[in-house]
This record gives sequence, C-alpha cells and structure tokens, in this order.
Amino acid sequence: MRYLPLTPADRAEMLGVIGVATIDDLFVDVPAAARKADLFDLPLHAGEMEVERALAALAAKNRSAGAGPFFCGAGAYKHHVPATVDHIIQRSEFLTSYTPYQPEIAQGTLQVLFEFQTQVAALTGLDVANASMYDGSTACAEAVMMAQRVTRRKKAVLSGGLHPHYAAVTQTIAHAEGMEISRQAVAIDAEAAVLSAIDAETACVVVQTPNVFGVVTDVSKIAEAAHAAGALLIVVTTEAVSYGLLKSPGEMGADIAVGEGQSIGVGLNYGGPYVGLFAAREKFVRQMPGRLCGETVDADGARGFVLTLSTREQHIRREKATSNICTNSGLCALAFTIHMTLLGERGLRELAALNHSRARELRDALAAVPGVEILSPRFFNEFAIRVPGKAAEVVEALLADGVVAGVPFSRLDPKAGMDDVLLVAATETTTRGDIAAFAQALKGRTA
Amino acid sequence: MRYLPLTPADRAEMLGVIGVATIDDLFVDVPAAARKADLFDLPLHAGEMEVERALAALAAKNRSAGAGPFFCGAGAYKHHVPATVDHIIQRSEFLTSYTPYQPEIAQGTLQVLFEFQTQVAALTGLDVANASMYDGSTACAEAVMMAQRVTRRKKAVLSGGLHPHYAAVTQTIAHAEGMEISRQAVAIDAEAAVLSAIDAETACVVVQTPNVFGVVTDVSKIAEAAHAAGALLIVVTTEAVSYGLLKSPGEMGADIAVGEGQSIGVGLNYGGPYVGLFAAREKFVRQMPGRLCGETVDADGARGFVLTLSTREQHIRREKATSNICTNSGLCALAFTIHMTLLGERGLRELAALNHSRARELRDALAAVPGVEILSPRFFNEFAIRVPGKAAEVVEALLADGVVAGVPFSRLDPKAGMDDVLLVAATETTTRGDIAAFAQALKGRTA
Amino acid sequence: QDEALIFEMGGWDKSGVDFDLPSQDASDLGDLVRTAPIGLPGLSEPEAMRHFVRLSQKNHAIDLALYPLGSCTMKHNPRLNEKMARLAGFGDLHPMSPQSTTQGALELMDRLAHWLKTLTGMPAVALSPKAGAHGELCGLLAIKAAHEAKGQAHRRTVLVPTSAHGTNPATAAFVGYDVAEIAQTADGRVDLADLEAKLSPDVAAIMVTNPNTCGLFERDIIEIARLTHAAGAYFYCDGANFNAIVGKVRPGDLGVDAMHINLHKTFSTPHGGGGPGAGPVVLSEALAPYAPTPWVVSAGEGFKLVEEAEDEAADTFGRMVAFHGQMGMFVRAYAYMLSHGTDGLRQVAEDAVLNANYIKAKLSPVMSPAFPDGPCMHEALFDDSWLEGTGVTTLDFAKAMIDEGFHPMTMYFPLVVHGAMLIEPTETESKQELDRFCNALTLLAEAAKAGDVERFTGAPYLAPLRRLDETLAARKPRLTWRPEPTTVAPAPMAAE
Amino acid sequence: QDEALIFEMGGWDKSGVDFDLPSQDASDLGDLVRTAPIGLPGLSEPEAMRHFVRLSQKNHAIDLALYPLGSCTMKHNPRLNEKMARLAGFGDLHPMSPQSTTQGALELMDRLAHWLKTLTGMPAVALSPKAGAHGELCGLLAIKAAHEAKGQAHRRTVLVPTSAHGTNPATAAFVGYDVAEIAQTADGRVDLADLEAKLSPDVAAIMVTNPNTCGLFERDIIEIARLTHAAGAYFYCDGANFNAIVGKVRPGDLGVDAMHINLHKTFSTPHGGGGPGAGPVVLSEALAPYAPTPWVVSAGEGFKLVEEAEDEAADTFGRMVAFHGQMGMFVRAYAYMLSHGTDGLRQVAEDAVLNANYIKAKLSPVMSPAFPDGPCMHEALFDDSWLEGTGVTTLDFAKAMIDEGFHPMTMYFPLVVHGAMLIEPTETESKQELDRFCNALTLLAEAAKAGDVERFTGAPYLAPLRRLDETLAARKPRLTWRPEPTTVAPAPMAAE
Repeated sequence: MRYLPLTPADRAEMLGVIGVATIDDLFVDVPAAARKADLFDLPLHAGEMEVERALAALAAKNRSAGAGPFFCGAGAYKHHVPATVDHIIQRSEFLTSYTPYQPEIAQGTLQVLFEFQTQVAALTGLDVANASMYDGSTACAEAVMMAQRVTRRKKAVLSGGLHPHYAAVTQTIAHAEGMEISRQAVAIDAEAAVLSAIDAETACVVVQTPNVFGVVTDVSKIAEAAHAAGALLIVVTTEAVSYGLLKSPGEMGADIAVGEGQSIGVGLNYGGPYVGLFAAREKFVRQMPGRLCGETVDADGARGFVLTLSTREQHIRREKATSNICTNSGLCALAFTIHMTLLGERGLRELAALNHSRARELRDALAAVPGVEILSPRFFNEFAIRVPGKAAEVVEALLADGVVAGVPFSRLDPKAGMDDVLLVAATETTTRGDIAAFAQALKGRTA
Repeated sequence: MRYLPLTPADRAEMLGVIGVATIDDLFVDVPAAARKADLFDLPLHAGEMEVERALAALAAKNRSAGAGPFFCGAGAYKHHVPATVDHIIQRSEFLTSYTPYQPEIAQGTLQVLFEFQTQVAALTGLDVANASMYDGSTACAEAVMMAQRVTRRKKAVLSGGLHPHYAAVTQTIAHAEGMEISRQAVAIDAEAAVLSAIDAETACVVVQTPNVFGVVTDVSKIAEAAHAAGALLIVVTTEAVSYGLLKSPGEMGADIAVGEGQSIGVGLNYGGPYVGLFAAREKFVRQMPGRLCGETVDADGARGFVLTLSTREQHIRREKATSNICTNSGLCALAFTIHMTLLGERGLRELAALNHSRARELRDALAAVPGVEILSPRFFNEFAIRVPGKAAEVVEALLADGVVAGVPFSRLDPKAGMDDVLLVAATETTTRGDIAAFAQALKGRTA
Repeated sequence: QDEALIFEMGGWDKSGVDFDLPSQDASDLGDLVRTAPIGLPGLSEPEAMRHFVRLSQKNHAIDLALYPLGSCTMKHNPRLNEKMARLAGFGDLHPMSPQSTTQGALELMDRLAHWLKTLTGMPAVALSPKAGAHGELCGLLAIKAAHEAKGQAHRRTVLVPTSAHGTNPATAAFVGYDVAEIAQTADGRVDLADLEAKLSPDVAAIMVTNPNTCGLFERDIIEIARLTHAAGAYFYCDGANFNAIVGKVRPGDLGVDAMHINLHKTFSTPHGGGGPGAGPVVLSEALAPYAPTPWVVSAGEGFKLVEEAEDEAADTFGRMVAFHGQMGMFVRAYAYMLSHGTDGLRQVAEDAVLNANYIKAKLSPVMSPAFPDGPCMHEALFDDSWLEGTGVTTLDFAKAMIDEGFHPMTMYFPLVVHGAMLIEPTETESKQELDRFCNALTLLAEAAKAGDVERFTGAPYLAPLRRLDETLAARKPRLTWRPEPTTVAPAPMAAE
Repeated sequence: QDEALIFEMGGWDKSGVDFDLPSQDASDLGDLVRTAPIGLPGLSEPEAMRHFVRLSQKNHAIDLALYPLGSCTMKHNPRLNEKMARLAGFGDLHPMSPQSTTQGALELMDRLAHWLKTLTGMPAVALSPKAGAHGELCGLLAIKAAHEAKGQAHRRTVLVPTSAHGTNPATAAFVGYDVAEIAQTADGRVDLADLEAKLSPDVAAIMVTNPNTCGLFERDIIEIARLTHAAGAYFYCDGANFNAIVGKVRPGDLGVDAMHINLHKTFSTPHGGGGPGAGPVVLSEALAPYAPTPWVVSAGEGFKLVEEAEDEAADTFGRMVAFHGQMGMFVRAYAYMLSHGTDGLRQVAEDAVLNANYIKAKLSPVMSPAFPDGPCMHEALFDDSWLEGTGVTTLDFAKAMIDEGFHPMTMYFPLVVHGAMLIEPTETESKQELDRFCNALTLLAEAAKAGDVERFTGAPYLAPLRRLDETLAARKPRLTWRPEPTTVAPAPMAAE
C-alpha cells in the first residue's frame, strides 16, 4: 500500500515499544459489539493505474465546457486560467499546509491572504475584506446574519434578481436564526423593487448586480433608501470579472459586498470548490465572519502577517462567535490572488471589456433568430432570452447540434413561471464560431 | 507581452542610465546591412489561450499510445508513471535550475544525481555510472568511443541484434573518428555471432539484450571471448524495466553497460527527451564521457556533493576532453530516480514480472492466429512475429480496427529483407482486452 | 528574506496576460461603468512566478516534515488525486450543464455516497456541506427540522462536552440553540452522570466528538446514545476524528444520528493553507428525510439530481449551497478510497493509532501524558505539568520545535487539559520520521528541564520570522495594504 | 538540514507502488533471470515525496531570483509550455507509431523548422541534435561530409578563437579535426589578421560564436565569412547567444554555413538542472544536402519523415539519434515562439541587451568592465582588476553573492579575460530585480574594497552548505553510495 510507510517489521517493533501484543489491544476502548473484524463490502486496494483508469472513465462520461460551443453561466463562468496559476497552487508548500496558526512558518500563506484581502477590498470598493468564504452563496447568507448582528433587526429584504440558490441558502440559515426573509417577486430588471419593502424593521437589503438575469443596475438609490431606514445594503456579484468594467458596490453605497470569486483563477469544478468574497466598511469589521489576516511585526521588528481578531471566531469565542466558520477557501483564494496579480488592473479591465464585447456579439446574433427575444436591457457578459417553447427542451435539442445553449431559468427556480427563459453567457473563451454555431442551431430548432 | 517585465517607462529610464538615446544604439556593432528594421514574415504575439488552442489542435491530430490497444516498442515503451514523478520534476527548484556548477546552492540536483548514479550502477551490476547521457543511442556511440580510448584500437564489432538506430548513430560517429565498424548480419537470435568477428584489432564488442527483436541472451561467453582478445564488452539495453528480471550486464561480464532509461519515469514524448544510462567498471572511470557527481565535504565537514573529475570534460580540457558532451539529461534522470525510488527493488521486480507475464499472454494469443509465427525464442516484454504479407501494411490495416499493432522491422531497417517481421511489445499497461482485440483484428486481417 | 507585497512592486501598469482586445467600443453601459482606478497592481509572468514561489518557501508543509497538529490530521496528499480532479471531465465541468452531459460526475457522487454510507453504517448522506463546520450546521438543521416536524420545536438546548471543538457550540448558537456544557471525567470521557442530569425535555441534541479531542474513544458511547434517544434528543457526532476508526468501527453501530466527515482529514484532500474543505454528513433513518438538497438518485439507466423541495424532497430543510457541493474534493476523496480499498482504509486507522501510541510511549519518559492509562487513539495528548518550574510554557516549547524543523503540535486544546499539547502523527509517517521527531522532542524536553530557557522563550530563531506580535495586530488592525502618503497613486486608466 | 540518501532510509523492502501481481509463474527464462539482490531501496509515496521536496529546497532556481550565469541564459520558463508538452497527443506519443497517427507532431516539427529558418534566414534545419554540443557535432559532420564530397578530405584543421566555449574545440577534436586557435583583439573580437594568416588550404572550418563569449558582436563578421569562404572553408557559428539578436539579425545574412540553436537558451525550454537540451542546426545551401536523417517533408495533404539514407537523403551524413530528436523541447519552443510572435522575439533581444547594458552601466563605477568602450550585447563582462590587492578573488566574490540570495555569475570564462565575471540577466528580469541585484553587488564590492575579506573567503555562510571541497572529491572519487561495513545488506528477494 503505497501511501503507508510502516512495514510489518516496523509495526511489530512499535507494538513492542508500546508494550502491547496486537494492534487490537489499542482499540480496547471500542465496545466489543462495535468492533468490525471483517472487511466491509467494498473493493480492495488498487494500484495507481487502475484508479486513474476508473476515474478517467467517469470523467469521460461528462461533456466538459471546453468541448465545444458552451453558453452556461448562472453563477459559474468558464474563463481561461493561466497555467501559472495552477502550477503555483500545486506547490507542496501551499497545497499541503494547514491554516496558518503558526505565523513564523506560514508567512507564504499569510502574505497571500493579506494581498487577497486588499485585492478584494479594491475590487468591491470597500475598506476591509476577509480571507475568503466557502463560496458566494454562503457568503451571502453570512452577510445577512452579519447585518442582523450590526442592526439588531430581524428582517432581510432580498431582490427578485438574486440568484435563486443564493436566496435559498440565505433562507435556510435565516429560518434557523428566526429571521424574516422578504423575498421580492422574481423579475428580470427589478432590483429597485426592493425599495417598497424597506421598513424600520429591515436589517438589510440584498441586491445583485449583474443580477441572475445578467442585468446591471446602479444601486445607489437603493443604498440611500436603505441607509435612510437604518438598514444595510448588501450587494451580491456572482461574476467577479464584472468588477473590471462596472462601478464597484462600494462606490454605489454598499455596506457589505459579497461575491463569487470562481471566475478568477478557480475553474468550474462542477460547482465547487469556489471562493466567496466578503468585504465591508471598516466600522463593521468586528462583526465580520471568517478569517482575517493582519499586518504586525516580529520580535526583531520585521514586518509579518498573522491571523487576527480571532476573538470573533469559534475556536476562541465558541458559542459567542460571529459565525461557526472555521475552514476558508484558502487555496482558491491563492488561485484568485495569483490570477488577479497576473491580470493587474489593465488586464482585468481588458478581460472585462472582452467579455462584454463577446456577449454583445452573442446578443446580436441571437436577436436575429426569429422567435427569440432578448430580455435583459443592460448586461455584462450574460443575459436572458425568451425562446419559443420550454427553455429546458431547447437546451436538450441543441445538445444534438453540439451546442450547450445555456441554463434554463426553470432549472434554478421551477416555480417562477419562466419556463421559456434561457440564461446565456459569453466570455473571452467564446469564439465567433461558437456564436455562429449557436445562432444557427437555434434557428434550426425554432424554425 | 506577458513574459517581458520591462515597461516603456523602464526602458526609457534605463537607456538614460546607460547614456544612449535609442535601443538601436546598443546594436551599433551589427553591420548596417544585417540590421533588420522590419518584423519577419511570422505571426505576431498571441495570448495564452490562443497558443493553447493552437497546440491542442496539433496534439489532437496525433493518436496517443493510451488511446487504445497499443503494442509499439522497439526502444521506447509505454509504461505507467506515477503522478508523483511528474509533480516533483515540475517543481521550480528542479525545473528551472542550471547545471550544478555552484554546489552550495545545488545540493538538490547533486544529491539526486548521486542517487541516480548509484541506482544505475546497481541496475547494471557495474561499479560506476555517470549522471546521464542524451539517450541510449548516443550513449552507445559514446561507449564505443570510450572503448577506443581505453584499448587504443580502432575496430568495433556490433551485433546484428543491435537496434538499427543505435548502430546507425554509432556508425555516424565512428566514421568521423576513423573507426572501423564491423556490423554483423541482422538476425533474430544471433548475439553470439559476434564471436567470429573478434580479433586482435577489436576495441569492443557491442551486444544488446534484450535485443531489438526482444531476444534475451546470456552474454557471458561473449565477454570471455572479448576479454581474451583484449577487447571490451559493451552491453546495450533499451528497456530498463528488464533489469528487474534479467541478469545484469555486469554479472555477465560487461565492461560498459549503456541503456535507454525512458521506461522509468520519462514517458514516450515522441522519441525525446529520454535519458541515457552509462555505467562502467571503476578502472575506466577517467575515460568516461559525461558528468560525474561525487561525494565530498564542506568547510564545516558536512557531507555534500559536487560535479567532479571535470578534467575529463570539455569546459576544462577543451580539445583534449573525453567527449564534447556538456548537457546531460538531468531532469529525465531526476524522473528516473524518483520513479525508481517509488518502485524500489520489490516494485521493480514486480513490474518486470508483470511485463513479462503480459508479453507471454500476448504471445499465446498471437500464436493462435493462423498464419502468424512467433520468431523470438526467449524474450522479456517484446518479441518478433512473422505476419502474412508486409508488416507495415498489416499495421496500417489494423489501425482501422483501432489497434496499433507494433513496429514493422522494415521501419527500422528497410534493407534487412524482413518486411514480414513485426515487433510487438506488451507492458503493465496492456490489458487482456487489448490483447484480445489485437488477436481478433489480426485474425480478421490475415484470414 | 523580506518579500515585498505586490502593491509595492511598481506594477500599476503591468500585466502578465495578453488579450486580443475587442474591436467594438468598450461598452454601452454609460454611467454604470467604473471610471476611477481600482488600485490593482499587476506583474509580468516571471515576476509573479517568482513572488509566489518565494512566498511559498516561507511555509511549512506536510511534504517537508511531520506536521503533528492534533485534530487537524495533516497526512500525505497523493498527487494522483490532484491529477484526477483536473481531468477536463471534472475540472472543466459546469454545475448547471444539462444533467445528460454530467452523468459521470453524478455517478461519482453516487459512488462516493455509497462508500461513505458503507464505511459509517448509516443509511443516508448529504454531500453538499462545504466543510466540517458546515456539516455540523447541516446536522443541526436536520435535527431542528425533525423536532419541528414532530412538534418538538420547544427543544432549545444542545449539550456539548467541555472538550469539544469550538465549532460545536458556535454552530449550535448559530442556528439559535442554547448551549450547555457536559462535564468530563478524570479519564477524559463524557461524564455520564452529568449527561443524564442535563438531558431534559428541552434538549434537542448532544454533540459528541468520537474519538474525542483528548484522543480517546468514548467507552460509553452506546450508553450515551441510548440515554440521548430516551430523552427524545438526537445524537450529533463530530466526525473530525473518524480517521482513527475508519474501516474498524461504524458510527451507525454506535447510535449516531448525524455525523460530518471532513474529507480533508479522513480522506486526505489537501488542506491548502486552510481550505477548501468538504463536510458530507451521514444521517440516520430518523433524520434522512430532512437532508438538504440537492442529492443524487439513480434514475433508470442514469443518475439525476434532486434539486427542488418537492416530491421525494418535500421534507428537506432546504439548500445549503449554490450548486452541489465540493465536487473537486469528492473526486480526490473517491480516488483516495479506491486506492486504499476497504483493506487499506482499515490499515489507515490501525497505523494512525499505532503511530500515536508509539509517540506517546516514546515521549512519556520526558513529558507528561494527560491520560497515561490505557491506549490513546490517533493522537497523543500531553499536559504541561512536566514543564512546571522550568520557566518554559507550552507555547515556548512549541515554538522551539520550529527550530528543529517540525511544525508545532496543537496547543492549549482541548481546553480541559492544562497547557495541552496534542500530537497527531497520522498513518503516513514512517517509523524513521517518528523516531527523528521523538528524539528531537526528547532533547528539547531535556534542554527545558536543564534550564536552557532562552532557547524556548526566544524561539523560533531559524524560521523566516521571529515570534510575531499578535497583540499589536489585534489592537490596531491593518487588514489591507494602504499606500504610504508618499506613494504615487495609480493613474486612472485611459479608455482602451 | 542534512537529508539522508535513499540508501540510508531502511527501505530495502518498501515500495511506493501497488501492482496486481501476475498470476502466471514469474518466468520461463531459466538461467537468464537475476537472482542476486539488486541493491535498490524503495520508499513509500509520502517518504519519497518528502525526500525529493526537501532536496529541491536546497537548489537555487530562476523562479527564486536572478540567475545571472553568463552564456547560460537563465530566463523565465513559462508553465504554459510545460502544460502543452504534456498533452497526451505529444507526451504519450510513441516515436514509431505509424506516421498516419502522428501527423500533428510532424506538422509541429515542420512549423518549428519554418520559424527557425525564417528567424535565421537559412534554407535548411536539422532538428534532431539533442543539445548545443550535439548541434556542433552535427554542423561539423555536415562540413566534413561536404568536404569529402568535394574531394577536400585533406582539410583537417578547425580554427577556433581563444574565447570559444570548450565544446567548440572538443567537438572538432571528437570528429577527428586538429584545432588551431585564432587570437583576439584588444577590443574582444576575432583578430582578422591572425585569421587570415591561419586560413590555409588545410582548414576545414572556423567556429566563431556571435555574439561572442565576451558578450560582444563580431563587427567584422561579414568579412570573416568572406575570408573563410575564399579559403574554401566553412563558417560554423556557435549560436549559443542567438538570444541577443533574435528578430533583429539573421545569421544567414552574415555568411554563416551552420549554426546550432540552443532551444533552452533562446526559446526558453527549461534547463532542468543541466538538461535535457535541444540543439537544432540551421544549414546553408552548401551544407543542406548532408543534413542528418530524419527530417520532415510535406507529402501531399500531410507530412512524412525521411528516415533512410536514400533518394532525397542520399547524401546525408547519417543518423545522430534514435528516433527524431527532442520532441518535448520542440513543443515548448514552438509554444514560446507563438506566444512571443515576431514582434515579441525582437523585443526579447532588445530587452536582453538593454538589461545587460544597464547592469554594465550600474556596476562599472565599482567593478572593472573588461571592454568598457561601446555597448555589450546580452551579457556584461568584468575582469578582476578591480579586486587587485583586496585579497578577494573572483571565486570569493561569486560565493559571497550566494549570501545575498543570488546565483553567482559565470566565473573565469571566457579564458581571455583575467578573473572573468560574465553576467547575463536575460530579458525576463524586471528593472526592480536588476536594481536589487546591482545594489547588492555594489555593496559587496565596497565591502571587498573596504577589507572585509572574511565575508568573501568564508562565503557562502547562508547556503545549505558551506564551500565544498572539490579537490577531495576529485582525488578520491566516491561516485556511488556504498554500504558501510556495518550496514545490513538487502536480503535476496523471495520468488514472487
């Protein structure tokens, strides 16, 4: 067994040092009834080649996003990640280290987290960011919980443009905490509809831009209304590349910004692991969930970084912690930071412009297909279209043409009555050939 | 341009420091007639995604060995390489370092080379090994040159079982050096035929086991005859896994053993880079070509390793060097050492046994195909068969069945009159399904 | 060697990528477009590579030496698993791609679920929780939903032993429960009498770690479960230490109702400097109906995801994550399971326990084991009584280990042991490395007792940095880089 | 920290692989089977990983800091290229697979050849040489064959400047030529008068490096070629420094007959601790017919390899390697070419030259440039006259650079400059890193002049090892590990 270094001779010698006769003497505290002498009904160990073949066979049953024209988005985006990113995150020193509890021998991880926090704060236009959350959806739920702690109010208003999964995750947590969730009707261009639901009980308003239909909104007015009511504005973004083109949440008055960072450095991974971005105004820092990395000095006065403000965290505060979170998404945050460093401000802006441009080309091509209606008035790299018939059936039909046409909105929210709405996304990986293939196939299927 | 760190502002500032006005002022020594002001007729720079797509499109035009039943050998073998090997050789500290001329900051590379040398010496059953050659074929030619230096004789006898490429490479070099090459007639089981060609002028006898037809030979008698005539015995091995099952060259009396190390850790790479193994008896060490790594101590008495005996080498001895070799195959030697360390003696013996076993299963399956004749009486993991008609045509025909049937001997040596001889190899990667598919396809094509 | 921050490298106009710029105008979004500088530096690829490689060398890692963080389970991470997770069919697979195009992924999730259920002896598993603490949340939400369904919503207390991981009480509080502590016996186990006394009709659940954080198996575990169930409460087991018993003991046989499994601990997905994790939760028959969506079911020839709270999922307590969970970790864990097989996993538990007891035996002559009698499980716990009077604290001793090339053990946890030092070697350490470790610690311990105090209080001396001032960091938090007043701010970008 | 050898880790019966053992008997080979122990240790995967990762950290690397080895061209190695070389269609492609199944590989070789020919302005290229010195061998064999074909086999002398790389004379000697040296002028170029004097009817070729090993462009290169050709000899150009002029100057326009190109230098394939390299050789019309087999030709719709010495290859001097050359390096180099494009490659040369001249300018105040007048090309050469009287040698100074975190420059080469220090930064260094380097060297130089001799003669102090005893190594060579008399030898293997 290639991962187990002890030899039979080692084991015998070690049992002797311990002073017991057999390995089972070390399991003596297990109630006899619960000791399994037999192997379970599962396969025996296998060599590397056999395991590789088994996994490769499963992988081959999936159609990867890069296998042909591909237009799915809805909170996860296909982007090109430089080879350098994946190389660095696989370095032993990053991959096989733990949470940096011993800062003297974890400055690699810690400095990266400090750089990550600064990048996220810059992108969101806010003062402070934490060292990452599990993903965007859980970050959204944590933001609502944080707003409750800050405002000591129990009601959260969610826009109808919020990604349905994000809304569901937030509702799950809020329910347990006894919070009231006021989720507005699902609508394509209606972030501002939250205004009517804000009242004196409102802890926070949650809006998304670009929203789940790709629609971009200036939320400044919502911020004003929320603040006037003593509530916080939480702005959600599921496509981090959009930060390169659009006004930041902070510029528009957000108190907390949460985002899904998958687009930068991480890859699709069938939905996870991803990396949640979480930023806020400085005055709320002690109510933030998750890890924070801060600057300090060592005994010789040299600059260094440590995990800090851990009095917010569960391992110190136990039931009084701001959240139960322990694990972050460190390796994905590293990937994010490396990719963002390679991009730089210039590269990110160019990447965003390229995404936007490709999406507009896609819009123009699809708008020319008879029976197709473009539903999103303003968008970044994703928009909603109305197709004749059920979107899910159109998607299945186009698979036969080798095109993965997008995400039927009904997959995200079957109860919204939007069975004919299809979300389509384009990124820098989308070619003109992909767009033409999509338009042609759609024309053929809807004719 | 992502690989170039200088900004336009940097360049301007640096030109100022240097004290020139333009970059072309630094190219002033180039004759004006030879200065190209224009770009060449080649593409402009391209992004990573575009380059990746261009290369992937080319790669997709090739049929990789892993794509289906595959039986090519003839000096390059498909083996499974553990993921750990490829991971470690990609570490920056190994991948992006140079020849270890500064041993204080190159102990990683140097200790590995020392371990490599020891492993190669053990495998070949000889006293010393160098820190690798370009590949097996150039190692073979260098061994013949070394025999000339040791014996001060000008004739080399090559067996008819020596890989034709190895013979050709040796002849190319020997011709330039004015050596006489006596190459015996190509024959399937005739290493011993060299005996008749040994005379008092003979510097060395070169035999291969397993030979190019896969035939395994005990060369002890050839060693005796060579030594009796004052000549050296050079034993060539193109399949390093065979060392795990067969008597070593040293045990059988070889003075120099050369081998192709590709099978251990390196992969197919369409023929290169590979790693040449080169080992010899200790008394010849100062006539060896290539780099040697040796043990020593540092100023504090700690053990360390350095490149040594460099008075044999070109950078010190210039035209009096034992060889012109400068570069070795360091990274492939590292891969070899890691893979061999993972195998260990037990793993190597098991791997060799598994290869041998699969090849015998293949033999049994092919022997049952009407019209097919097994030509190699004893073999390790490769053997020659006679097929009805031209082997090259049989191979092309079987491609339509998805089977890559092996290497027609005529591809290696079209003048040998062996157009109906096919070399077929099996390794641990060969499945029973592969073997059955081959046999069935062959039966279909030869019926 | 000091490594500058990316913000200090002058890269306000550099980039390490090349794009074919779009020919169209930048946008039709008018006022929605950002005009102010973002403040992001860039680096060319060579500079970025060097920055991050240099930084990496400031980290300790399991690939460098023993990393004996008790309860964290730092074991070898096979690179095969990394390679498998990067197969295009997994790594480049979109979560909302039509399910007909993701059958291999769904099959893998189904197989992983089968292994987890078989290894734990439990009938159901929720794969989607993103980490151990998220799994605890899942378990408590299922328990809460079950109580609500039974009209037991008034049960508002969760009992937690004093020795529990901080996540246990934090999770209970996060979902609105009151937390009450259960006392511990002198031999490091749950105090049955105290438990019995506190098991009132108000109790929703107990949360017990087993093997517990003292590295001991709860001998009375079956009785604990019986008492809990008799009181109408559920038994949540913190499965962080499942690696000690995998293949040997099935939690389902012990009366557990819910248990999370840290895939990064038991099944060796890499920790990556703190995450990502993955925390699937196995559930009993009683709790299974409330499991979070989505889950995988086989559907005729293939597999499908149950994503909505309807039909078979009518009782689900809801969704915990966007999409379906940590697929990248599932691939790695499944590859690890296939590699070990049922025989290998059993050996994993045995070797983990053997290694821990070996360390306990070797170090007991010089240090003081917290529970000297009887074997430990996968980790050896020492207290600091042996340091009394030396002037050296647990922290000092731990920092001195850094100078010997080892990562410190877990310190001051569990809280029930004074100056605790919790050492977990895992099964992937060789006897040679254990001996090297024990020898180094023995010499250190002797030095501490011999009065060589400065070696400890000043430690580490040989690390990239000396001891860091954590108080300063917390008192005046500097959480992002800010330009010095003299720094030239980045210029606004010209329109491309 | 000392790292044991694999032979000292007790792994005589360990393995880091798992095989399904064959069910058949081990062999029918009888006496041919090895029975004695081989003497190979094995390690489990975690142990092996740790051993090699630990060792790696004892290396300096381009990914860690400037690596200014003159003439070695240590530049950034893009990981994209590593990824491309590992695509199954390249990495898992058998060299003798039917050519119909390797068309993409042949097309890549054809494209690479096109780029190399276009960049050099030469009509032909031999791809198969495995390294620079192997390329020299290729060039001289072609020259030898050409002379033989013209009845000029009596030409037995090759002229080589004193400043040449050692491989030049070694290669000439290896193929049976006598070597004669050409003198150098005071400004570091070939002495034309001396060349003319030595260009006899016995001369087969000259071998000139350009830019030369002093980092200078041979101003009279066109005249050198003219004289050489007039004497009936061929002009072999050592192309090790082609990186200084790529995209700006075509060797074909200078009269070159053959030139090798180190793909690892100009086109950034990684050096890998000393190899593998790749040394394609461009050839003039006169030499092209003698090129070694194999080569790629387009054949109708596709491509094919010319592998045999017949028909179009009737005049080939033969085969230099088994199979077709360093395909893995071809993939990397081609990816590098595509990434840079013709514009980027020109910028490569310009930035390499700019960086070298910047270093020369910054260090000239404290060190003594060997050729102070006029610009250098891609490397800056200093002599040791500035160290006179300090008690510090070139070697000492170089070793002290290690303590500053840099790799030493090339020392004592070229031989024509006393105590030479040859610094090549390459184009992939940023101005920031160059400044860091120049500042460090300036401070060191000042320290040397100020008499802080021990800092140099004892250096390095901060490396994994102190200065190594190379004399001992050569006097009593220990080239393999041998068991100590007390070591337990490995037991013979039981038959499986």
